[in-house]
Amino acid sequence: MLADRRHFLLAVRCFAEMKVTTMRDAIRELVRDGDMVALEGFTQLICFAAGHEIIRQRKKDLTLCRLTPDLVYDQMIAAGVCRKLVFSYAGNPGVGSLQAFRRAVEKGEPRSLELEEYSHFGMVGRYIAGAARLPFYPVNSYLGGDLPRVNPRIRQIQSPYGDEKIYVVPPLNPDVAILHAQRADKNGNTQIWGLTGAQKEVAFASRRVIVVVEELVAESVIRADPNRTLIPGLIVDAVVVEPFGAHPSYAQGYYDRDNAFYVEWDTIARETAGLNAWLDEWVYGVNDRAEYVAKWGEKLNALKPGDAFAEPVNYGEYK
Amino acid sequence: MLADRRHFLLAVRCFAEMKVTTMRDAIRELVRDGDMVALEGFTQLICFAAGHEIIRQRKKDLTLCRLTPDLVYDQMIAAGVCRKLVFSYAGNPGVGSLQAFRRAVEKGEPRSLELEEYSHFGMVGRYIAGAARLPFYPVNSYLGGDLPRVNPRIRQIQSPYGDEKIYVVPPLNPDVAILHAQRADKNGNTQIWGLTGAQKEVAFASRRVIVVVEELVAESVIRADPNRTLIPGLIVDAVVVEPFGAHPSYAQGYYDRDNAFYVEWDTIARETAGLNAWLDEWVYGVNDRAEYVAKWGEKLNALKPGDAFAEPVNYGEYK
Amino acid sequence: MEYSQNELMISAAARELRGARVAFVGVGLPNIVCNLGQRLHAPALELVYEAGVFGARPARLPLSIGDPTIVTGAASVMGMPDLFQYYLQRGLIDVGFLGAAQIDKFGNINTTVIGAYAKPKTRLPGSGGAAEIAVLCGKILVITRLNKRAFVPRVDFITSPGYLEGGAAREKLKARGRGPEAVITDLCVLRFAADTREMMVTSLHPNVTRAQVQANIGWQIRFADALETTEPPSAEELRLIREELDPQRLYSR
Amino acid sequence: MEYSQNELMISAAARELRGARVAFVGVGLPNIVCNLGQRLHAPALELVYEAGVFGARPARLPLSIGDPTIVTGAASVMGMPDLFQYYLQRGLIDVGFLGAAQIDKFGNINTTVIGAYAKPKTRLPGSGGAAEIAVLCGKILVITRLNKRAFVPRVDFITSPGYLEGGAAREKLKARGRGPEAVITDLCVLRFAADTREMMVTSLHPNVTRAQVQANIGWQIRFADALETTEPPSAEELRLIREELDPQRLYSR
Repeated sequence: MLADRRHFLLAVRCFAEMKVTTMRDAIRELVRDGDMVALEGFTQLICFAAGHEIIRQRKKDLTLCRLTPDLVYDQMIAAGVCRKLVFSYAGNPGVGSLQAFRRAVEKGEPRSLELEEYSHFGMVGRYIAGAARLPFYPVNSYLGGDLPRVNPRIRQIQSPYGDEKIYVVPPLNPDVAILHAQRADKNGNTQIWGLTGAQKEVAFASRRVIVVVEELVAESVIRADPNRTLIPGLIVDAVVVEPFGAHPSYAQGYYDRDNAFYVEWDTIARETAGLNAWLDEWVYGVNDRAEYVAKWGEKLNALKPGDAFAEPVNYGEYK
Repeated sequence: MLADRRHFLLAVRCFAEMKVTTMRDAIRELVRDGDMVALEGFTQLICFAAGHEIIRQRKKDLTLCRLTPDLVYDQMIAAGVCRKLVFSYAGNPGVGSLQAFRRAVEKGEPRSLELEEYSHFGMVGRYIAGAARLPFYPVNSYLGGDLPRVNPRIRQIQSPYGDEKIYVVPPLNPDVAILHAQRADKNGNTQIWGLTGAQKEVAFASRRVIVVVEELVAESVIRADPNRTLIPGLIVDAVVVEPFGAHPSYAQGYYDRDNAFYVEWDTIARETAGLNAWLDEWVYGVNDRAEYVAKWGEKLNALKPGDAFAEPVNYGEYK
Repeated sequence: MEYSQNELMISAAARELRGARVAFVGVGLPNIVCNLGQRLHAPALELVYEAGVFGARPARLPLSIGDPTIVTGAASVMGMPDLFQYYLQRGLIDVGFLGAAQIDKFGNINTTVIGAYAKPKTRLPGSGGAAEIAVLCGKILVITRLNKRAFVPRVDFITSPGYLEGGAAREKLKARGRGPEAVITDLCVLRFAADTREMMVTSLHPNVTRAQVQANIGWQIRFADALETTEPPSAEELRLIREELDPQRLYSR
Repeated sequence: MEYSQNELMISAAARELRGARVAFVGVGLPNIVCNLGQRLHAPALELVYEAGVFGARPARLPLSIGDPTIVTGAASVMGMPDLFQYYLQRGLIDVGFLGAAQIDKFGNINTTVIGAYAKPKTRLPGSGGAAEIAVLCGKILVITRLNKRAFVPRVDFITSPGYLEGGAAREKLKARGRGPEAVITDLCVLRFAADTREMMVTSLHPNVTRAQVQANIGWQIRFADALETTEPPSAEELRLIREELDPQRLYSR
């Protein structure tokens, strides 16, 4: 009878581990109207695929957080899914301003946008506090600047070990984190290399986690290098496989940044009409990421780099 | 003339980078009487080679810090080099008590030992604060326990975001950190895998850093996998090559823990005479680590594990 | 079927894991308890080793808290800051295990000193992670042998708080963890009264008498009204322990 | 030898790195400045890229702040928490570079808004890491073109503090960093008076007049008594910039 029970329980366990799903289902089930959502990624691994699906599903009143809201948030703001932005740098990196973001802030188009603004270090501190469930996080920044004046959540406290004062920021705990990565196994154990930004902290800070990967790999691949696992399956709710899902940003070792598109976006986004036409063609006009990738065609393959493999390390077999 | 100057300056640069040295020179030049020294390493990569050299050079009045002072600190305490211990768990892991530590605390033999005691999390917080140059670090621990009563440096502060109170610990900034690792290049860029403990935090927290490695590798090996570099050469003062330098603890992928010795130590250390005889034979009686290793002979090679290589990842060639 | 006291303790403790999602594992008995619990009572149980390992697949029974065998083949290996902050302090861990040199009638645990702190009769290893495990894990299981030196009316030093002076004392701490749930010994299982939080025997192991238990506890112990007899290890439990989890019989003999 | 204004700015800025040990590098001009400085004036200079890279060996000129080419072949790559805490906040960085949409006579910098914060005329990207770079790097170099819209008497918003209201105002902050050291423009180099901390021209670029400079600054600018003429880029500097550091002439034309 115990053996029977064991089989039943193993079946339960397998079912609980069925995390691999489609982007459509992941966004439908895990992103709710009014949620605070973080599509993080510092320069690389920015999940445009998820941003576009959120737009297609016409989610409402999202609070978006991110150190560097770049093109994907500009697109989401233009599409009207975003009510509020928690951020530290809203620019088109290497190019200039984000046009849709500016229109929303300066003119309230297509809707007004509430801002909660920090510096990069402040945002990083918020994520660490969120991940570690600390009531605040101390950062030696903000001295002499105007940010604490316009953001009352940036506060100063006294050290109990002398007369030093230090600024603190409160924890940030998004409802959903959507994190792009190079590879994961079916349980959501996720490996990232290259710039890791604040991906780990955001994952642990959030209530729900969607991991989007270039490749779904066998458990044995992940387990052959456990020090590289940045996000454990323990906190992952869904795994979505979406090659080129970070385009036009990049995925180290998989493809390069599409700099031409970053430059082009400045022109596309300068007028509402042009931006809407772009959304119609590249977001609303495709069913999913696979169609988007197919529509780009050979241009994406041209972004693939040559090989530069890491030297493998030996973990040793201990039995 | 500028070209001449350039050659001169390049020469200066090369000279500045000559960090590779012997254990004898590293300890002589970088560890001073009265220093606070951290030989860290959680279970693996505990630098017994450095501990023994410190004993041989008869350093005085050291404050030793470490989460888990195990056999190497027991030996250093017995040899009389240690005045004070900053720690969180002073046991022989999996075996029981540390006998020399107990004699020092309970009977003041061979000298009295000042204690400054935390929990693991408290020590980790102290290292993080030390590395980040924060005036304190918050840890949700110590509630209801007696440690804050006997250690007044563990204090409680109020969150500025509500009525939550949280304990904090002060930064810990050792004069010298001595960290064992699997491999480094000549500039001190150091890679560690397996349990990484608080090695990174201790390195950044300390004023001087000695890295002791199983293997000195070409720069290209390190640079082929930069995400694995835990300690940058930027903060490393000396690199010492010392195969089996962590025995009887272990180095993931290089050798196993010598469990038999951990058990045997309990007997060796139980009486002062036996312990001193052991020090005479295995520390004072050898000139350096190479002699120690040769003296163990084939027994050490038997600790080598089978191979279990990581899957290499592709960083991509971007040019 | 014959079984050892350790086997009984292991199987009784494993049953306490029913429904648990994540356990914080040390070496020795808790390691075997967790693996047995995962196979029989909590199929979704994930194991986090306090040395910094999630999803270990040890090829041998780990001998030390950071045995290299728990690293090779694991799902994720991390440094201590991540382990303590993002796993333990974040509240991911449902169940933690603690040992005890002394434990008192309100479940407070001492692993620091016997005697006065400044001038101890016996200096013990200290907290390690126990101070934070006691306040941050959802619940605590204590596995220890019953004897009068360990089960004292009041511990000399509170390394890991249980219910302090009893009653609502612990609630006032606003700790994330609920505190000790059960103390599994070689003679009986003890739990804590819902109101007073005083330790009481809720289950006697087969063939153990009340007098035997009382003789090994340093205060007048209470016995639950509905005192049970501990279910002995089943054939399946014994098979798993002996053949799969501890074939060398290092911890379960 | 002919040279562009950018080449002059690059070579002048690179000389400011003399003796520096560690620089915090962004993309564009600062990247070229640091590489030139490392080759000519500060051989021991180590570069930390704010995206999280130490010891980069870019195979091409990085086009974005986190270009993958700065990762491949680097000595160490880390997450943002480590970068901000263990490098920047720890005080490892001697020199940081900042750009400026507005900069005022005391070196305060605005990259947040033109107009009122709540109702801006122009919304700029914001701080990024500039707020902490300004207080944590040993010294700050500003590289920007001189024009009246940028050089204003008082910035609309202090994103990155310079010397605040001047005099000893900054010292009272007890910031780790000493503040802005030099402002390198296309027409001149400006520094800050030791007492008042007011910006003044200390060096005019070749063939630039005082009137040209004043015409591009929104307040009555002071000129140093010992006003120098900026040394033009040498043949070696130009060769390095053109052949090795920016062969595609993306930033130095």
